Amino acid sequence: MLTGLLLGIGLLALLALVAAGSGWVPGQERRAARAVHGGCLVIGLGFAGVAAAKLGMGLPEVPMALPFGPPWGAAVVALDGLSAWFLLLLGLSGASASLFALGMPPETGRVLVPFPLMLAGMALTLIAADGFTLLLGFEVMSFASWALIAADHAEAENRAAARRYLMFAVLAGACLVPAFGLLAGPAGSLEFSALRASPPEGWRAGAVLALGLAGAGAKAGLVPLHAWLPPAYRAASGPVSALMSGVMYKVALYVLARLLLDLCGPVQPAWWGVPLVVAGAVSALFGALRANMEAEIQPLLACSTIENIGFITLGFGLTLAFRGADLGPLAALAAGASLLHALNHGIFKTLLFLVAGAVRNAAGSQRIDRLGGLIHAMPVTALAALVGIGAAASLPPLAGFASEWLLLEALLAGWRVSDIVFQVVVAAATALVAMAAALAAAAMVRFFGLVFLGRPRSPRGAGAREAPLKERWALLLPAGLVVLLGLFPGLLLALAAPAIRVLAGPATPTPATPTPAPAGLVLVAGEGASTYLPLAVALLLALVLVTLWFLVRRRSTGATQRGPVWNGGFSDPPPFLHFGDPLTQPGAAGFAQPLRQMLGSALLGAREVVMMRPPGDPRPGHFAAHAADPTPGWLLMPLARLRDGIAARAERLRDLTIRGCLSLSFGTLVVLLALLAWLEAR
Amino acid sequence: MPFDFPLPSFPLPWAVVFLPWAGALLLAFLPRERQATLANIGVSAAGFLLALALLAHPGGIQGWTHVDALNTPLVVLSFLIGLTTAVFSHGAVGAERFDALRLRAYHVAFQVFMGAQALALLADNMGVMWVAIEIATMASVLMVAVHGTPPAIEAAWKLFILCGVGITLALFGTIILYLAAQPLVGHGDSGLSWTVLRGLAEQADPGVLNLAFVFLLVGYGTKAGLVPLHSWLPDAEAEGPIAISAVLSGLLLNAALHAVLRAKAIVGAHDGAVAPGRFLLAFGLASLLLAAFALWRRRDARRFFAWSSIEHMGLAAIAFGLGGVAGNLAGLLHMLGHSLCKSAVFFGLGAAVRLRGSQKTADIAGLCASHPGLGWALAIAIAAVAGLPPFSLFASEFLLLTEVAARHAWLILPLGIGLLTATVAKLHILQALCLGDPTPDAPRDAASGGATGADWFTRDWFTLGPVWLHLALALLLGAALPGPLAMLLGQAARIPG
Amino acid sequence: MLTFGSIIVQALHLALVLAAAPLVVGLIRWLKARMQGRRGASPLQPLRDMLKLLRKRPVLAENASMVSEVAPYVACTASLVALACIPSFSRGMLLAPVGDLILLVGLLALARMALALAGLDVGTGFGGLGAAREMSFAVFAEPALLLCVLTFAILAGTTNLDLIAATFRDGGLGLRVSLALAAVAMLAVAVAENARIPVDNPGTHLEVTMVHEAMLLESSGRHLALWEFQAALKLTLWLALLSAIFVPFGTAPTGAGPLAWVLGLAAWLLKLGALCFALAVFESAIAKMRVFRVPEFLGAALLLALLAAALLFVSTGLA
Amino acid sequence: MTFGQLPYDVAHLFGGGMLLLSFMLLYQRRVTAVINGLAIQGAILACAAAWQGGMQSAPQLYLTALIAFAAKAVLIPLALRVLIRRLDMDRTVDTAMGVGPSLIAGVALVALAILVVLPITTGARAIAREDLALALSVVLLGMLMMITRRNAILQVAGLMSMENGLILAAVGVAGMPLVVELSTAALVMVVLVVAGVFVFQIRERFDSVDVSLLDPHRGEGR
Repeated sequence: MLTGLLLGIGLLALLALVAAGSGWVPGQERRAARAVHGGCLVIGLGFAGVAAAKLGMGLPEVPMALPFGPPWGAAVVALDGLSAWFLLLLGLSGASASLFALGMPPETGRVLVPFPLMLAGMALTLIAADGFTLLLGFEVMSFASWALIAADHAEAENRAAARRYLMFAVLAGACLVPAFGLLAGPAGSLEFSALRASPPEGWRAGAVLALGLAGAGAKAGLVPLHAWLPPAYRAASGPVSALMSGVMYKVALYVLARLLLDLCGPVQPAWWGVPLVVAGAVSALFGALRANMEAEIQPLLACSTIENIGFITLGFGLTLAFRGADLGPLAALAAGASLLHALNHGIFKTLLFLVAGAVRNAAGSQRIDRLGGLIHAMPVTALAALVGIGAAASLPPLAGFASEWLLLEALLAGWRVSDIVFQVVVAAATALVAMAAALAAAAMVRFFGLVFLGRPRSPRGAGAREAPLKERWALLLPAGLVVLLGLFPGLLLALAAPAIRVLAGPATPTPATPTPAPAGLVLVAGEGASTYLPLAVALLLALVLVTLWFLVRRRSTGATQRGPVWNGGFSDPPPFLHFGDPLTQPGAAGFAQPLRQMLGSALLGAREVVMMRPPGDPRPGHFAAHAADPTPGWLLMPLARLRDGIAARAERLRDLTIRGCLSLSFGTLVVLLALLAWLEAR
Repeated sequence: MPFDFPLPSFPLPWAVVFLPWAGALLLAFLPRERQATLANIGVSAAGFLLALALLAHPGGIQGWTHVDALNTPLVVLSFLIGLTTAVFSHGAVGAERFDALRLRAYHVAFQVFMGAQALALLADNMGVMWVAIEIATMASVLMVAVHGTPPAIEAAWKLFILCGVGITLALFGTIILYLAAQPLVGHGDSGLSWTVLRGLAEQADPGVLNLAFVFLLVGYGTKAGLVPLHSWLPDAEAEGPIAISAVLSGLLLNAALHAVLRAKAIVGAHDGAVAPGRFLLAFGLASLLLAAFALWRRRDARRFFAWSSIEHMGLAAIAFGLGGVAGNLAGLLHMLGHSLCKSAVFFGLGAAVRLRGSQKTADIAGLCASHPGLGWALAIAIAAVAGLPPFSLFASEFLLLTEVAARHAWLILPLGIGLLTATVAKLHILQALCLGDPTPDAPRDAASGGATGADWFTRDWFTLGPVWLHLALALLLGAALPGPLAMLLGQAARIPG
Repeated sequence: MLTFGSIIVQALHLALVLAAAPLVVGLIRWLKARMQGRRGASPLQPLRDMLKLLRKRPVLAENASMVSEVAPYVACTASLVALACIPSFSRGMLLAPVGDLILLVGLLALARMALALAGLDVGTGFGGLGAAREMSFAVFAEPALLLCVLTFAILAGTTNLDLIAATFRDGGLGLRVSLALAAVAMLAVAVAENARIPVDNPGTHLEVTMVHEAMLLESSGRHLALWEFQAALKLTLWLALLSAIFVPFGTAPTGAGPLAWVLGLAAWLLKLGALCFALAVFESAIAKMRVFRVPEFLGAALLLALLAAALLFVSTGLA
Repeated sequence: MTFGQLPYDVAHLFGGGMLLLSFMLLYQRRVTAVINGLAIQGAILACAAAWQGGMQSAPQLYLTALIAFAAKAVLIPLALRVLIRRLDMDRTVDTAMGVGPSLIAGVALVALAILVVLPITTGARAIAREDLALALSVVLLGMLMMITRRNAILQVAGLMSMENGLILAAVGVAGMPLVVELSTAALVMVVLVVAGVFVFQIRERFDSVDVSLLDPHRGEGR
């Protein structure tokens, strides 16, 4: 099985080579694109199949040493429950994205080469069983995705985004590598089995926590290390951003979970959960709020990703805390919530980014203020989008709700950790999570309502056509998955049981333990008292809906009639305005206005500038809304200034005459001699 | 070793040294450019083959030389880079506009340098090693100054004076080293033999050893470009033919650091002496931090990568300063990887500088758009130098960081800051050089002998071939080293202690 | 679980709330009118309105999509399902295991999103404005509600409504400050969710008060009837929820007989009537606030709910 | 090997003489005087080497002495004189550090050299230790001279003085192998430096006041 996975990774690398080779032969782009994306599709499905087989059949986990690796030892790979769970997500999301890309006009080599490499890097990270292989895959993934972001590098904005992106990726590496070093200790072996055998203690453990959180957080986009994330999405194409958002952050979170929950051993204290809970809650709030301010659809979705990453991190934090407080079932509940949400979010965010890609391809823009009314031109895409936003807004009975239900149940049980600080933190986190969920719903309404509903806002947008057949299939595949995942979360949790055991400890029941009869159809929390029956809810909703429709239509038989918009009695727009009066439609900034005033000005430094002309002045007035993320201001800019200051000072050393350089050498020699004399005199 | 060398008494190390020198003699009499460059390739290839034979050498002392696991890979790599540099230079030398005399001087100096480099690595006798490094220095001065322009002479003069002083100090250290051994071995050559000294160090006077180490460190450290002894390096690598930059940063620095390492091994063998690792650690950290910040102020692409050499030497010094098998392995791997990747960058950069007619960063933008083959090759090479996977610098930096974290956790902070600052600076330059809107190519006049657009394309592979070869080797080194070679490196890591 | 009694109770409950919903709206209107010195329309008037609207031919805007036609059904369904899970006169209904407070929040969100999307469908200024405000208010209402749920979950150990009601009825919790605080918070949320004064004014269609009604400007005929019905369902839902949690007295326990049901029914009607009266008094007594004061109003509720949970940590010695 | 008191004293005397000359070099204000001093130092070095050759009965040291005398006492000083005439250099020394401070620094360096060498009593022979201290002092003073003078010729002189100290140490250590080879190699370098000054006419590259001349040569402004 591992051999198969490795073969898949090798094939992906080969595909990248093929794509690179096709760059030399002009006119082969179409075939190369088909080969690459087709290959990725097949391999992605293969990954998902292997992972599902591993999870479902409980195949044994045998680490395998590879015949190659770093010069100091062999690379080791293994597939345990946690790896398999994330591999499942990788396979499903990768297959969807590849399928979508097959339908798109062929990409250039700049995209074709790194695309399979990114998949390979992620797969390698997931199946790695030693520190080096893990980080090798991790950084390959980062570098490949940088190439994808930088593919369209003619625009300075994209270049800046790519640079910042890579910077944070490097930061992540620079934090994670010492974390593994600290974990290994003087013994030096980086194999996971060896690391597990000697969990860190004291300040080492604290340092591992800090470094791991910073490292994985920088890659996963946890606040305040998220500054790179939204701009990176402005550049990437639909399938690429789907893959990045759907899977890449999950891989970062996988590293977080692997490092802190698995490799650090089960004996860490309960307070370890606090930093994760705080970071998760704050990220959720910030991400969701920013999603309401963004003016373009892909950054909007990216911000929503920050929010969901926050949820998952929060779940991991709760797992740590519950485990530290010896509350095994609750730890399993929180771990299950996180894992399920990771999968759910991976799928529905893939779907939404593919929708965004389809919209971009069809309407030629991703600015909300140039789109609108697409539901008429693109009904299938709109339907898929509706499913996606429903899941993203965590509406029952779709996928997002099940995992959020578990997460909230875990949060509501947080008071069982008998520490008043933790209790208050969890209570506050509950409020923040609820707020973030509501904000996400608002953002999703904004996304769907402004892009698909209403009237077109630009001629290009009005000329949009439905996505081609393959793209539509690629949208319907994850959309169907979202529905299925929402209906059968219990089955999924049963499937995730091996992964939950990795996180929550070996002897914990899963939250889907079938206490009431139909196994796997019920989510259970809080010692069996709280239940969520998604299938029952769905059936109930369907039943009521059909009945209601039937009753109402029997009573009211009249066919609907079409008429001009009433619009509160406002007069019709003049005929030269083909799309109606654009000012009477809510715009991207306008829809965000209440939230901007309520929360944005406090948290994001949002402000509005309204410039009204004095009476009689025929020139148009102006309105502009700004929302700036404060973190670059108080995190990146001071650091950059500090760096430049030090660099300027260091420059003085360079600007020396030969005599000055000689003096340096001489001074060094004299200092060393004096040091020697002092050392020996002691 | 897979098989015994057929003639154990055959002085293979000396053959490796003298072949390039004989080649230098030959090249001194070849006036025509094409002949000379081809002959240069031939000599380098022969040298490389001989060096490969070292892999099959049983090892051990042979007169003033010795072959062990530590110097064998360095020698082989040196000759490999020598060969690729010769290949690159075949495509590039036309653009340097040499007259006949300079062409000969250039080739002679190159081969003399190669021989001296080999001798510096293979020498067992510390005195011989010193002589070899001195010869290499003088050859490199000639190579840097070969253009005779004021900046070149300025740089060469700086190199000469600073390294001259450094080398003088190193000789003083060598003499003191003998002073330590003299009471134990009596008269004779063996008093300067590294192997003997290493064995006897435990009984020697620690005070003398300390003194010797300080002088050797400052002396050879100057050549290795460790801060604050580095001042000659950026200018020397930024002037002269660009092939020389590849050689200087790829080979000369390694030889010098190797010498420091040998000195450290001797002193470290004595428990009563000062811990030499601490000194290396301090120098390494200073190099890393200063270079990391200095990188942000560079506007000249070659100087940028020269500073990056300082940074990488600093990293290797930190690794060797940590010591232990893992630390030494990290350092060795870093040296090897840095040589491969940095020379690849200089090859690519050389082509770019030739095309754009300037080595200012601002004049070399957008290579990926104007020359995709070159642009992406250079981009990947820079990424490799920045320590991104899957190339070997990633592996060595990984090992170094984990080692530091495991053994001297407080070092993570300065090391992490330096590494991060430097890497981000390199990513900046990567994007500045390779991405974005291309700047126009320099106009070419037919008389210059420079390549026209089409001409450049035919010579393309003299640039891209070496670049890709180096990258492929760096990839192998980092992620899939064949077993015997990995064993060799493992043995090598045990040598410095 | 699946007993005959539970099915009967469920069916009765469903019929009861379906009937009660329009009446509750009418009753409040009538009470308010009386308090303001008017005679007021009959409490049955909303029901008559709805039936009349149902018969009318709906007019859709030219660029309206399927969303306008489907959304009212979805919203109504979600509200109805939610209401079906809230115990009224008796506990132990068929849907009691489904009746989870978090699910309730989710169903409310579903209805809210359907409403907001319907408001945005035609692309008019009013619809967008209303949708934006509706979604924004929820940003404060939902956390407050969930913190109240946290208080209940701590006290009852579950988020299942039926079990919470049982615990509060039988558990002998007595009067608790936390519960009082949570009650206030929940009342505030209820006011906001139902677009009542002071958050919104259900009685007018003026632009200045536009939140809920603004989204319905383009709907007509059966769609409007459904929206009106949905609003009524939601109001009833909140009143039922408040009475089920905070005044669970008189409710028939699980598996009780018809006599207990009758008692429970009487008690429930009484509670509902009292709540309607209280709401009418409240709405008559105060003025509508500015839109951007609403976050402060709901923020206060949020803080109260947080305080309730924190007090609970301290007072019950859970720490 | 047995050394009497006298041979030790003589060897010590030579070393002391070289140190004294180093101080004199540091003290001189005129270029020609510096070159003269350098020539004398070279001559003393040759004597020391010859004396050690006799003492250690090592004939190769005579060769060293011969080379040192020919090159350092005669040829290089002559060449430097020619150079000064050719380049028409300022005859007074342009010091970067006053003579007084540089003398004080020199004394401090000698003290440092002694301090560093002091702990080496154990095991090492006294003669070697004394010689080492003297040689170290000469080397350090030579380097001090390099950094306190702005004139290229004088810096070359400093380098030579350093190298003299080096050879002093080399000949002082009994039985040093490769003495001839090493000293010759070091000499070659010095000769090449002098040749460099000749060929490239490097007049004041070390520390020119003329910034406009230097800046373009450094390749990269600030």
